[in-house]
Amino acid sequence: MFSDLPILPALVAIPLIGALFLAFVSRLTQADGRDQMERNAPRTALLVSLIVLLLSVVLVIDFDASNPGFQFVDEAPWLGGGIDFRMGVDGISVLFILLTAFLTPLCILASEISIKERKTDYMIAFLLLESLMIGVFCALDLVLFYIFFEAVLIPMFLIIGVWGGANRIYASYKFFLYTLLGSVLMLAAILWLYAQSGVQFADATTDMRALKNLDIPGNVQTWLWLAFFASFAVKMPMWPVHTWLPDAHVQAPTAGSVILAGILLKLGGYGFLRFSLPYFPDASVQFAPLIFTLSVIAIIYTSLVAYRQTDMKKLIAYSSVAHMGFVTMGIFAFNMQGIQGGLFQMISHGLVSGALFFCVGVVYDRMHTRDIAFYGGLVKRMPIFAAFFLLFTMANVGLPGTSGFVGEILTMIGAYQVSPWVAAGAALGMILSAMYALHLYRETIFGEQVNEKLDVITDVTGREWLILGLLAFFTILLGVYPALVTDVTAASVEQLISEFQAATAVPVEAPELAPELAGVN
Amino acid sequence: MAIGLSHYLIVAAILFMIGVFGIFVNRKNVIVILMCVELILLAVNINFVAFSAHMPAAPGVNPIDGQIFALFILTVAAAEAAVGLAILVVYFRNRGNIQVEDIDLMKG
Amino acid sequence: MIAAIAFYILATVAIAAAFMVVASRNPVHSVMFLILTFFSAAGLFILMGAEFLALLLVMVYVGAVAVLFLFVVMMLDVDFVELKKGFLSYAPIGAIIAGILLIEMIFLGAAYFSEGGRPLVPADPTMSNLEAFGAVLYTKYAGAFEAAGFILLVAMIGAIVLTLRDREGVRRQDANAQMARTREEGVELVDIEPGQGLG
Amino acid sequence: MEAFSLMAPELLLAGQTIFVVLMSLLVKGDKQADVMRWIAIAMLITFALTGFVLGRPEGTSFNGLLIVDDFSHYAKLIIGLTAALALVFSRSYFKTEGLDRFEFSVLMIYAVLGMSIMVSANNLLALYLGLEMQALALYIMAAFNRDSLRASEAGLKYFVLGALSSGLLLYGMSLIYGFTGHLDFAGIAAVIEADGLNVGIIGGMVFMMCGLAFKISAAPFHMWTPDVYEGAPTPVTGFFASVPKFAAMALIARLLFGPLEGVFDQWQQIVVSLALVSMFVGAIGALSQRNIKRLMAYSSIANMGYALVPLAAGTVLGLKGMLIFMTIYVITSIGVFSAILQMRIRNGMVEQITDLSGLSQTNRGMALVLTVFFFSLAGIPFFLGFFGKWYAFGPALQADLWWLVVAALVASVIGAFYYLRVIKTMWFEEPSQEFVDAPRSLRWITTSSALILTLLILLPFVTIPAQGLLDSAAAALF
Repeated sequence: MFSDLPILPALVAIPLIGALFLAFVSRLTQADGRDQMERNAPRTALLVSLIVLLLSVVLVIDFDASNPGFQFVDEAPWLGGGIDFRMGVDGISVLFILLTAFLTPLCILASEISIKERKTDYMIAFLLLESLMIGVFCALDLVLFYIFFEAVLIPMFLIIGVWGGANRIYASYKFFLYTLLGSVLMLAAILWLYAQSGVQFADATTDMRALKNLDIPGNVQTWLWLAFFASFAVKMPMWPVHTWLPDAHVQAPTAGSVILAGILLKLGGYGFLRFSLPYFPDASVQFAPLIFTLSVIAIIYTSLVAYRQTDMKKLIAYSSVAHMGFVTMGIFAFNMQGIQGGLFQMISHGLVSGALFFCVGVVYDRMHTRDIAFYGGLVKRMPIFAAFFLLFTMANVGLPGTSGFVGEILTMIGAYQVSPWVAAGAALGMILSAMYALHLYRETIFGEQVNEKLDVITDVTGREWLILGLLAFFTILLGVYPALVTDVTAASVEQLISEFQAATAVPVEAPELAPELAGVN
Repeated sequence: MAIGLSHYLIVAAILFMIGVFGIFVNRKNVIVILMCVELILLAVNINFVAFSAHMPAAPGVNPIDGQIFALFILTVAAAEAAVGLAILVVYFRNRGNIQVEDIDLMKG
Repeated sequence: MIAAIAFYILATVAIAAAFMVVASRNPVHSVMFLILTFFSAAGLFILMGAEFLALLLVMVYVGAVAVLFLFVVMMLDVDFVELKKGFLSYAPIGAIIAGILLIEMIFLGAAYFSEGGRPLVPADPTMSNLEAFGAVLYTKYAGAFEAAGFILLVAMIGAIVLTLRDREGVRRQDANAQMARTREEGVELVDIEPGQGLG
Repeated sequence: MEAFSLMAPELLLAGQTIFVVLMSLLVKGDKQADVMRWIAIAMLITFALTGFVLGRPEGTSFNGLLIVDDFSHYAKLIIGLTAALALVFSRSYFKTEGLDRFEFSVLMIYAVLGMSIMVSANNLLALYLGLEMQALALYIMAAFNRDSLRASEAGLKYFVLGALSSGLLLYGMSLIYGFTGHLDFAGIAAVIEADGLNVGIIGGMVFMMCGLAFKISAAPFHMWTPDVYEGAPTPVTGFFASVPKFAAMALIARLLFGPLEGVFDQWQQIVVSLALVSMFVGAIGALSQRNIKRLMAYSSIANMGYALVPLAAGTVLGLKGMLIFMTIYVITSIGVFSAILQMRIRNGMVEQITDLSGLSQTNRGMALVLTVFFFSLAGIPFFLGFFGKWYAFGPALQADLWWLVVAALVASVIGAFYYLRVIKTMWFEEPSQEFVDAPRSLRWITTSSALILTLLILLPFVTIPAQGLLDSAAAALF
């Protein structure tokens, strides 16, 4: 119905226009109108993000889940030389757009209270961020993808740096430079792909669909895979390049953490699915053991580290690293359950970790500390909050009936088919996650209330109720009816896997290699 | 012991080296640096004239070209000297001396 | 043979003098050695048959550039008392340089007029050096010639911009103003009442 | 008439300078400098567009001394327009500093005339004369504030090292002349192709590259850059950072792809090492800078390193990449310096990075555009600087210089660190003092160059003709 309308460019453009509008209006506003501007900016931003949400709901409804290819494709000339403006979505990307569009209004809603100064600038940065994140998932041109992928750094850098905590400058630098270093290596690989397409095809191109057909020799694949890996692993983040994440999370304002955990971390997993597997299948197979090792280390090690944390946000940040370990593990199992589980885990983690950061934000707004030892016995003062927090903690642990369970169990099934040991390691991680999550919950919610400062703490407000309630609803909905997600992604994932298998099966020519491969399978 | 092209080139090269080293070794006086620049240009002129005088005949080669170039270098060198000395005078007016130590050309 | 000796003398002097330009502690000495270097180089030019350039080098460098240097050295290294006191101290080095110049000129003349002392490969046997210049300088290289003129103009403008100062309150002769004066502004007729005086 | 259309840009400027100098006798008083400046600006714009108005003629002029082709048309377009902008933004500075003299405009035109000769040089003699004409004008411009010790010191330093570099260049030229017998580029190329290489030609090439490396301030010949940038009057620095760099790069390209094409294997090594050293010297040297002009100096050193990367590829695409990179760099430099010129508090100019603190709260517009400039310099997309790097590094990768590209990218991450410091100062720190309002022309230049850096890339009807122009400009040298 809407598929001939330029709905994807509109999704990218609307928040951008909103940001420009705010910037323009605030530029014109005189000093006496500034207060009013500060009051109205969040409402405007909310309105814009709701329009985007509406549009993305239309997109998902109109999306044909049985079609594995790209839909809503828009193409226009841009730079010439094969670098054109191309957008489109398939089953893998469409849900991320919806997730982005869903989380952004919630973040704006939450920030209206917690952000005290320079609200207009904040809203501009947030709308910009939304536009760029949606752009990443829409892009079908490699250059366009890279632009969105890296430009995301700019608003996030400003959000952490301007509105962050005491140590914000260090955190923002670390965030920016880590991810930049990773992505410049990817840029080199993209340049190589572009150059090679000029040799192999009639015309050089950066069309992401066409580049799949590029014939890349094995050793080059290895290098290119590593270059892409450098970028995605940092974004993801995988152990051992995850160290920027706790700093960034702790220093970022609540909504910044939500977006960081909810969407930005997913760019890495999305990149693996979109590029590493289809473009470099041989290298992916070759490196799968490495990924498994890193994933299992991430799951177990960061779970243990999380247990030792005294800062609530840091604890959740480390748990994010562990959960992303499940995602990489699932993706590099190369089978239906693994990849579907990875995708599901990303969506679910977007909701759950986002919700957890909101919860931390709720108490932080009241008490201005995230020290676990400061709290205790909150259940008496904030019963509704305690209930929500319990739900999200359980979802984080992976309790059946919540969305967290589905993703973790699917990835483990996927991994089990490849290597039982890996799955066993991941299962151990699940137990550990129960340990730190329940530790957090017990220390803050239950127990004696020793701190008399907590006497004045109040329960959730209507606004917070709305935010947490919506997130809780979807957490449970996806937990009991996961087909909502898996049906949408199934066709595209199936095609991805069949193409992958076709690509990796053929080149086994040397007979002595066959037994080894058989052993792996 | 006929004197050939290489003899002149060696003289020019030595002058050139003295000029270049003079610029960096000189620690006393900026005006000597300007003189070193003139030495460098003189070395280049000797090169051009020597090549021009010893140019083997070939189609499309006019041996006088090198001397023409040297003529222009002379002209430009004079202009350069004038500008350089003018800047030096301005510097002296502001500073009161022209010690190289105060200028320190190699400071990054 | 004599040409080879002339070459070696000229070359040695040129190099030694160039070295002294850098090495001598007194900038006035440096300028004098610079003159010596240029003069020797001019000698080398003559040995190669580039008479026109040789003469130009002497005229432009020894006549103009070196003197300009000397002028600036004198102007900048101002310690006038010492300058006056030491004025005669430049005499010995001047004399030495003059002596070397004389020796160079003798050998150069001998080489130039001896058999085989003339340029090894003349630029163009049918033309004199000057004619060869003229044949291309105003035809093929006319554009470059004009460009060189502009470079000199830039240098002139630059030197003026940087160093010319309009001093306030200095009385100057203004020929135009003098010529343009009319009788009305130059002469004032005053009726003086008898016994009153002026004013 | 044909011959005249080929000579038109140079004749126009040459005649113009005479005209302005003579006019100065007629127009006196306060208006003098302004009138001359506007005449000069008009003439520079005319100069920039002449080639295009005349339908991009091709051929040689001045008896083969100069060559006119699409490459020279493009270079003159950029040089002329940027120089005109530099004149525009010099106005307010010289007015407030009490230095407003018409000679500045004259010198600027001479510098542009010299650069015009450089970029269309077809003969070593023309190359040398053009280079010297612009260099002399630049020396004087650096010392233009003659009552300032810093400016005259900058001028002196620039002069000495510039003269040294000319000496190196000339020595190289003399060797090339001696071993090929030609001064004109075609003759040199033909001899190299016919007779092959010898040590004299390679030595000459090395000396020439050293001399030219001084002119573009590529490391290790960069020592003059920070001091000269800091000492020279700010609009002059802005001019130095943009136009002469472009002209010298264009000249290098013309030399390397023209007469020295046969020496590719040798000069590639030199270009690669210059690029490598420059990128890292620029990036690391900038880390400790406090003065924004010095920062820009190191930034320009690093950027020259990046610009040399595509040249090392030795392909048409590489040349095009260099042109794109340099064009974007020039736009950014002009923008940054017009922003620096706006940093004025009640009692004078400020140049320290710390003076920018909290700019996002006191002067949002300027903070935004500066953010655009510095992100663009860091090569972060959405800004044009990213595309500069894209087009610059791609061809090098194609030529199997992948390690050079990786090194360049790593250097650009180090570079991002110090650009981020400026952005951090503007956004994350508390406001210090407010700047006084800048003149409209400055704000206009800053804003429009920021808009170009942000928006130009979105518009296919700009990018595609521009690609065509650049393609033909690059192809002209092959």
